[in-house]
Amino acid sequence: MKKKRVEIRLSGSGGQGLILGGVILAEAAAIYDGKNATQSQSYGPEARGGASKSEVIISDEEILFPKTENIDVLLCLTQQSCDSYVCGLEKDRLLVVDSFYVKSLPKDYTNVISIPFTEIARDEFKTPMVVNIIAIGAISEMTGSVSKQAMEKAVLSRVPKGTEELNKKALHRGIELAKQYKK
Amino acid sequence: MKKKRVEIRLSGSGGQGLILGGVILAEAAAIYDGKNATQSQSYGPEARGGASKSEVIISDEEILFPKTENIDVLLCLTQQSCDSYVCGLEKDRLLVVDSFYVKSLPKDYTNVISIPFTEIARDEFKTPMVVNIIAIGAISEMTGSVSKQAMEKAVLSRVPKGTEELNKKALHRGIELAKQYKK
Amino acid sequence: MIKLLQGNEACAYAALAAGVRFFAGYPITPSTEIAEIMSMELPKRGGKFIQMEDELASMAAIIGGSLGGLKSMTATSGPGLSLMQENIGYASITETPTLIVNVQRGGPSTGLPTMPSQSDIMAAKWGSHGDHPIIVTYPHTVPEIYNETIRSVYLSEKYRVPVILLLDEVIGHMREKIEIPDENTIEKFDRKVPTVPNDWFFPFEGNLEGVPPFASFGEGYRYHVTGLVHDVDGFPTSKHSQIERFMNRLIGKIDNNVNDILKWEEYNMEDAEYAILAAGCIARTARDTIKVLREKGIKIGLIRPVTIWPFMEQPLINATKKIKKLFVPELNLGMLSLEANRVLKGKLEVCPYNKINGEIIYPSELEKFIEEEI
Amino acid sequence: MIKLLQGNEACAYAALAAGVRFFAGYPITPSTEIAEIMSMELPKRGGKFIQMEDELASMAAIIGGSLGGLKSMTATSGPGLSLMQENIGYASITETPTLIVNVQRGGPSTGLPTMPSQSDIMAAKWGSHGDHPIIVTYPHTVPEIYNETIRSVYLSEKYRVPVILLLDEVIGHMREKIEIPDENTIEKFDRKVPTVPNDWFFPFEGNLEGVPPFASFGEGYRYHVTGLVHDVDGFPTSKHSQIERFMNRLIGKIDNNVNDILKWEEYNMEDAEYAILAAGCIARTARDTIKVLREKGIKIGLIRPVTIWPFMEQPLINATKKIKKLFVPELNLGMLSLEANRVLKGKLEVCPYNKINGEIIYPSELEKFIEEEI
Amino acid sequence: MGKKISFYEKWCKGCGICAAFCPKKCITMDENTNKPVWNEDECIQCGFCELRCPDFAIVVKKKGEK
Amino acid sequence: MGKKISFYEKWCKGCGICAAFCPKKCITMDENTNKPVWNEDECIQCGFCELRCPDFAIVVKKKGEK
Amino acid sequence: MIEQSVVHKYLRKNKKFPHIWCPGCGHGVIMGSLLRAIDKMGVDRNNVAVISGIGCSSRTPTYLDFNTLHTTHGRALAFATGVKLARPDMLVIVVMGDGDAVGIGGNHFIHAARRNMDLKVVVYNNNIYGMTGGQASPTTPSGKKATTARYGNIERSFDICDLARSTGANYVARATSYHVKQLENYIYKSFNKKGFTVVEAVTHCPTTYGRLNSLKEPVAGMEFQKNNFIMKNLWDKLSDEEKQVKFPMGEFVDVDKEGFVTKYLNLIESVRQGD
Amino acid sequence: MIEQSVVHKYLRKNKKFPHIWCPGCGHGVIMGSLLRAIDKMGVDRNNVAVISGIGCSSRTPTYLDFNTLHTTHGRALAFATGVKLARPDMLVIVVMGDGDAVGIGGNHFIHAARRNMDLKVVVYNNNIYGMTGGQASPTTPSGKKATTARYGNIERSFDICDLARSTGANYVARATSYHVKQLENYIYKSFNKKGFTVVEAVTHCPTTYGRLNSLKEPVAGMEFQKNNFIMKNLWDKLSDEEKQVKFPMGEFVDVDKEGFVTKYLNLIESVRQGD
Ligand SMILES: Cc1ncc(C[n+]2csc(CCOP(=O)(O)OP(=O)(O)O)c2C)c(N)n1
Ligand SMILES: Cc1ncc(C[n+]2csc(CCOP(=O)(O)OP(=O)(O)O)c2C)c(N)n1
Ligand code: SF4
Ligand code: SF4
Ligand code: SF4
Ligand code: SF4
Repeated sequence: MKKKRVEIRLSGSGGQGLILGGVILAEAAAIYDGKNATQSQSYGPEARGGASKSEVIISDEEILFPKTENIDVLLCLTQQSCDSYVCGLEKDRLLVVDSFYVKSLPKDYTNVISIPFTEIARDEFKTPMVVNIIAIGAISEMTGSVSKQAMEKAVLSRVPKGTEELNKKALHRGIELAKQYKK
Repeated sequence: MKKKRVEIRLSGSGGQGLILGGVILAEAAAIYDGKNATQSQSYGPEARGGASKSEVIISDEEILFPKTENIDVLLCLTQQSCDSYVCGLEKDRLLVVDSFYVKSLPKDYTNVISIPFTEIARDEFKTPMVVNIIAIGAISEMTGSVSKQAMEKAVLSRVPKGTEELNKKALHRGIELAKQYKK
Repeated sequence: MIKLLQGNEACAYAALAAGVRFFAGYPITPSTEIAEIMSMELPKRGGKFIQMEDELASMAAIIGGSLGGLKSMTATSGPGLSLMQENIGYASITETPTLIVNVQRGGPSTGLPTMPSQSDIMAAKWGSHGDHPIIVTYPHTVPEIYNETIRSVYLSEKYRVPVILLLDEVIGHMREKIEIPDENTIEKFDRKVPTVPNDWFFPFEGNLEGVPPFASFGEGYRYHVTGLVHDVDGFPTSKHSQIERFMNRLIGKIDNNVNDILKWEEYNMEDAEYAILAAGCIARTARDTIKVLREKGIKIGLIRPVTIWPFMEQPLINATKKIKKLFVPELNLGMLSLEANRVLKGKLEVCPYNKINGEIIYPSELEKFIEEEI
Repeated sequence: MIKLLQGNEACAYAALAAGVRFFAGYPITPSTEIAEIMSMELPKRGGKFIQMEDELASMAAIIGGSLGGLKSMTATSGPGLSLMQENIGYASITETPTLIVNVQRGGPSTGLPTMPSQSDIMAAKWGSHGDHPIIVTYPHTVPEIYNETIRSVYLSEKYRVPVILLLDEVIGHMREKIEIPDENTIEKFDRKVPTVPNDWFFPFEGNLEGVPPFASFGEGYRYHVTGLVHDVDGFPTSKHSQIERFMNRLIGKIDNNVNDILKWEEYNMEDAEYAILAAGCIARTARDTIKVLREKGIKIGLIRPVTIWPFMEQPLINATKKIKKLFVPELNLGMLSLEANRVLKGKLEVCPYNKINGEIIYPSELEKFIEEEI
Repeated sequence: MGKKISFYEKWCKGCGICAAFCPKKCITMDENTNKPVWNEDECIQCGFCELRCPDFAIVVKKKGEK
Repeated sequence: MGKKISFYEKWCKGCGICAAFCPKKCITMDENTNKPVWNEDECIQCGFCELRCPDFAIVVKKKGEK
Repeated sequence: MIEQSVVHKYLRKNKKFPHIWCPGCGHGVIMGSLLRAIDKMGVDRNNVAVISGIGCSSRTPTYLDFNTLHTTHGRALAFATGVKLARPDMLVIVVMGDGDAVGIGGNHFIHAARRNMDLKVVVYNNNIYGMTGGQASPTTPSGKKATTARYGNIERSFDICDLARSTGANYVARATSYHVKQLENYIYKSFNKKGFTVVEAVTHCPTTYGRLNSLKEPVAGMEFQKNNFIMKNLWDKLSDEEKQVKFPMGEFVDVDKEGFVTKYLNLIESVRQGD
Repeated sequence: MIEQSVVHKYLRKNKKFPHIWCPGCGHGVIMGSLLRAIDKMGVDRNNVAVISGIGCSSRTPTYLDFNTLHTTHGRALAFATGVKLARPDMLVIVVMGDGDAVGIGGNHFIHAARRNMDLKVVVYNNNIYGMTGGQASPTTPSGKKATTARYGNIERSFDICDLARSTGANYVARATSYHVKQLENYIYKSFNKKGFTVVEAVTHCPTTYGRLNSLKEPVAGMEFQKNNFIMKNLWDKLSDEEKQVKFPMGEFVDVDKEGFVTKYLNLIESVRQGD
């Protein structure tokens, strides 16, 4: 997947850290890889407690139109977010879901990868806190839009002090997962 | 003085009842003589306690431009009002002043009548309250723009109950004064 | 009955005759007489008057009163109008009939509280944030104030829209002769009420004219009213299609009924080569000026908007087809002239004459201006 | 330093870099981040932050702060803007430099609090009652928000006028790459202060540009500030000649310096046969659209106002001399298009494209619209 | 649900308030679903879980009702 | 004016407050001019007329001052 | 069969649920108490209006099957004044957040109290601006954190009940979302009175106030109420130090001064009789 | 030679006199007391700001040779808050009418008190809207007449001092234009305190309130004050009936809670020291 403009939508529930995930992805691309990137998210009372989304656009060129128009990858960490946000995704584009929370997959999508992010976080890292980092690790690798080094720097600059190693590991675990699940 | 449009400015201090005086003049013309008439007055903090004015336009035709443009008669019951409002009067137009309060007459005016309204009110009527009625009686007669009958009806419909006779007398005294002082 | 009334008095008595039974307001020169009269007269008719703590609250209260079923109004002047803007937008989006009388004085800010000005024309249309429907009317004589007050109440009820009645300080405070019609001869109009039971009722579904029937609170229709964009059922929506449908109806209500809403007058336009576009007190100046100019052989006429918003686009185009130049005298820095320029698209020259020194325009100066420009 | 910042963040940091040391505000979506950052950052720089009880008070407080000598700002959104209008007029008439950031959301009223809209363009200019001077700027990217915030503070101080910085929700809430200049490289500008002793000082006498020098409170010039129309000495006047002189200078300050105040950009206009007029986030849509259309061989360019009020009259006329049609896409029911029509006086056709469903305009739809209209 | 409690699962947001303040501690939150589960035998039908549920997801039958 | 009182006649609006509340009743209002007149002999220079004059038209010399 | 409670009778169930409030937000608890109090009144629901401003709490009317009005931020009482004057027989209930009621809306609050306007106010006090994400409100305690008071709030806070009392309300009471039966009872009592009445319903916002002040779990917010709110008569007996950390609840005012509506209706009577 | 009083030193004499107030209006009396209190302070007049809203009383700054600011109706305290925060060392005096202060401006009043904002407030309370010609104000007593209350005011009135006290002012006192020495003294005392202070200066408006309520002569208004305002300690001892017709004056609050400005300056200190 090598494109000038890559559009990524990360979705899940309020507490899963996907806004930070999006920011890290975008910072990796924009600050550390020297590309252009934007990040935006859903706001408003309707988002409260329910499904939330974070969108990242990465491009070699100047990013003008500021919203996603042709999403390349959609990540869904919960069933509700999958139901709410899948509509923006063309049927042949990449849909990545959490295998634990998303049981009923939307119909007709031809390019779906189901990965046990939640279970890996719980079982291997003993904390649900890293699920976002694992997920963006996987996404960054799948889209090939950001370098590993940039991702690492971005993660380290953003996560709370004392959790650097843990998150670095989580990032690499995500990258690995991407390779493993790549079709 | 027989004109289609007659413009009258009544001026004095706040408490002298000249707004009511103007209203009576205008009502006499508009309601009882079947002409057209407008009345307006000065508003605002600058008027507070100081000079106040009330303007009446009487016309056989529809009154469009709502302000005085060529004043025919100016009445001044105080020196301050005379100083403030004489500027709107052409030098050859009629200036009527109270002989008690207005001692220093503006220069170059060729048509000035000085009448002891205040003294007459005090001496003959034992109340300063009727000074406005005496004055408009005189003015109505001088301009010839309103009929005596109309003035009488208008006065009676506006003055407080119990003072009808007094005010009627005052009106007639004013009309008489006009004849007496006419040049 | 023939009377000599101030413009503000005529407005108050006309509102009463039109059936206004609720007034909430806050005093401000030069509109205060309206509140004062309403405070005296409303209780006599079983209506309610309340002096609120400020203009924000006054506008809010009359929306509440209107939803409660009473024809409702307030009166204010520039600074108060600015304070009402948020809730005027609320009346627009909730489609609550309300009459706001704005007796103009010199702005900006406290400005010239006792002097005439026409500088709220734009604020009346654009003052509240966001696209919103509004009707603005602008009479020029005391008798017309009477009639336009009644028509404004009527338009507001018919289209469920706030109506701003603009007055000029000069006329608000001037006594003029007026023949007051017998209250019984004044056309009665009542809100269109729903004819379906509660369960079937969509409170914000337009009729043919785009206007929903109006159920007052307490009459068995328990619906929801909100300043959020809402769907036909009254509940907030974030669906783009519903938002679009709603906004189109909201604005369309006015746009699609301009013919019914617009009112204007033409004087001496039959053979005119030149025309004046003027409203309110300046239209009076203009008519006196026209008399003089015509005597001098200049064929000039007057176009006078009575409904000032929506603007008389098509009528102005039609009326000026044969006109060489349009003069636009105003007591502001150019508001009607901007509209004229926009609408006429360069088809004829628009000559603004703006006066902002706190005085109204004299016929003599307008005459001079026009003669020089011709 | 390269960063990824939200538009709102860029605005706050730019204000700090421009020397803003006083912020008074009231939270409202989608502007709140600006207040939140200022509350954190101002004390670090010895500046003052206060959350006021409402937007009326916020606007009032920053005028006070500015008179006290601090560069001052507030941030709000539609409903708050409506509430500030009275005091915005006060800042205009007292010539008090103030920056009002208005992050637009869908109106009218509470409207669509979290959705993009450009429907406050008119309210920004005309919202406050009475004729009043105002400057409105409208950036379209995060880096430009940074620069325009600084320029807005500068304009406001230079011309002693309130400046409204309009933002789009989309950009206010979007993170984008920005290279933040070293604070030391940012041009320092300070108020022009009087150079005469107190006795000789006429606080409201303009310099060559029509702007009076500014003495902050407490610096020895004990003058009077009022929202009434006043003479050069600062005291209220009701003399027509003084009123006229004052109003002419007040408005002239802006009118006579448009060349300094105006800013706009043209893209691909060199050979263009068609043009798009668009501001803010929609200018971004337009540029993407232009790319595609140009690939298809359609010669089309973009004219983008950065200073939106005063409107770029002459530049628009110049830029469109060879243009066949002007497309005006906006997230409102037509505001820039009204201006374009007015200014261009029928010289070319103006095609508005208005979207009011809470979504921004997609390049694909704009492309389709333009292709159909050509 | 059982005889004493009606539970609108769809409305429940899993806040845990019902469980925390049940005087008989007869409500537990299911780890997987994050929804309350009642031990109805212990329940004295005091009604507090209904009154304090912010989401109107609980109806406690009145004592004696079936 | 005399030794005890300075009076700015131009600022006086003739309200009569000075006269009404003078503890020594040594001020009277002139019928014709409607302005106060002092009987300075009676005046004890208490200063109240100055303090209560709404128009700053009176200055009472301090006792002992000349 | 799934049972319904009295509360469910009044909900716009099919359209609007689950509501938008966050998991564990106390606003739902207050709304329940409010509905039970209305139910006890036994009034025709066509004759009940529920009016709010803007905020999370102000979403209440959306969910309720009465005449409902969601107005502008801070102005609910002014709108309600109009409704009440137009419909003097209607039970007009006004629900507001703390920011809505005594922040931006403070002037309407004190004037409605002064006029003794016949409105039944329930203030959902979560000590913060919830809807906009946690800025300080006029009831945020000194020292507590908010997104516009990251260094700790340096302002003092209003005591809503005291403000209502000192400006003239006929009935003033406070309870919490934990003390749900008292809350219902006070609301019910206020509905039975004429004139201006205020019930302050102390509640918790786990999402904003909680997150910033170590009360992130909904349960923690209610625990706090349970442990720190005590009945007024007991609170009065506390030492001054204890009074700093505990909060009184109960009924603070219960008088029967004539309200504006009664007086106005009398005025109409007397004017019409021509005296 | 014509003598000058201390008051004349501070007047913009050549430009602005005689002032616009009506003959006998009490506003001038209060302005005199205010100036004597400022004079006693012995401060540099460049370091004094006098700020007002809109109304007859609010014309005060026009006449005074300080930094003067005549703002919008009701908002003086909000403007003054900005000035004070920009110039913490300045003596910032705010003069307002009753309508300005607690009518349209009520919210700013209670919030400035709550924040204990370091502003020195003098309210010229003439119980009416003077400037606009005599409409009822929130301090017009029940039963009294106004041009919007021709049948007698049915609303209750605010006690400005009590409102200031209950919302947190550091100093609160009341005197009248008759009791001119006390007035000056209270104003002076308030200037020496930090935090929010309020002096209610009861005055009379012969032109509007007086005309409508049989106190048309200026002297009558002052007579009323003389006969009906008595010191608080004496008033407290009156019977309930007497309390209905007499009014207390004196000092109601005199405490020293830390004000907003001090707290904010401390905050800056501590943030800059990085703790
Ligand atoms: C005029 C205006 N200013 C600001 C806002 C933004 N706003 C919406 S809700 C709110 C505060 C809500 O706080 P509160 O009233 O305490 O209710 P809560 O959300 O905490 O229940 C604010 C500031 C607005 N809608 N309108
Ligand atoms: C927003 C706004 N509303 C109304 C007015 C009109 N207005 C000017 S002064 C005033 C009331 C003045 O009364 P008060 O504050 O008691 O002072 P006083 O004139 O009695 O000294 C009013 C209502 C205004 N200037 N601005
Ligand atoms: S209190 Fe209600 S919402 Fe919370 S867990 Fe229990 S049933 Fe669910
Ligand atoms: S009704 Fe009472 S005892 Fe039974 S589960 Fe609910 S809270 Fe527990
Ligand atoms: S933000 Fe707070 S007040 Fe708003 S719904 Fe969530 S928990 Fe409740
Ligand atoms: S109207 Fe009243 S308050 Fe105003 S100046 Fe005259 S007497 Fe004083």
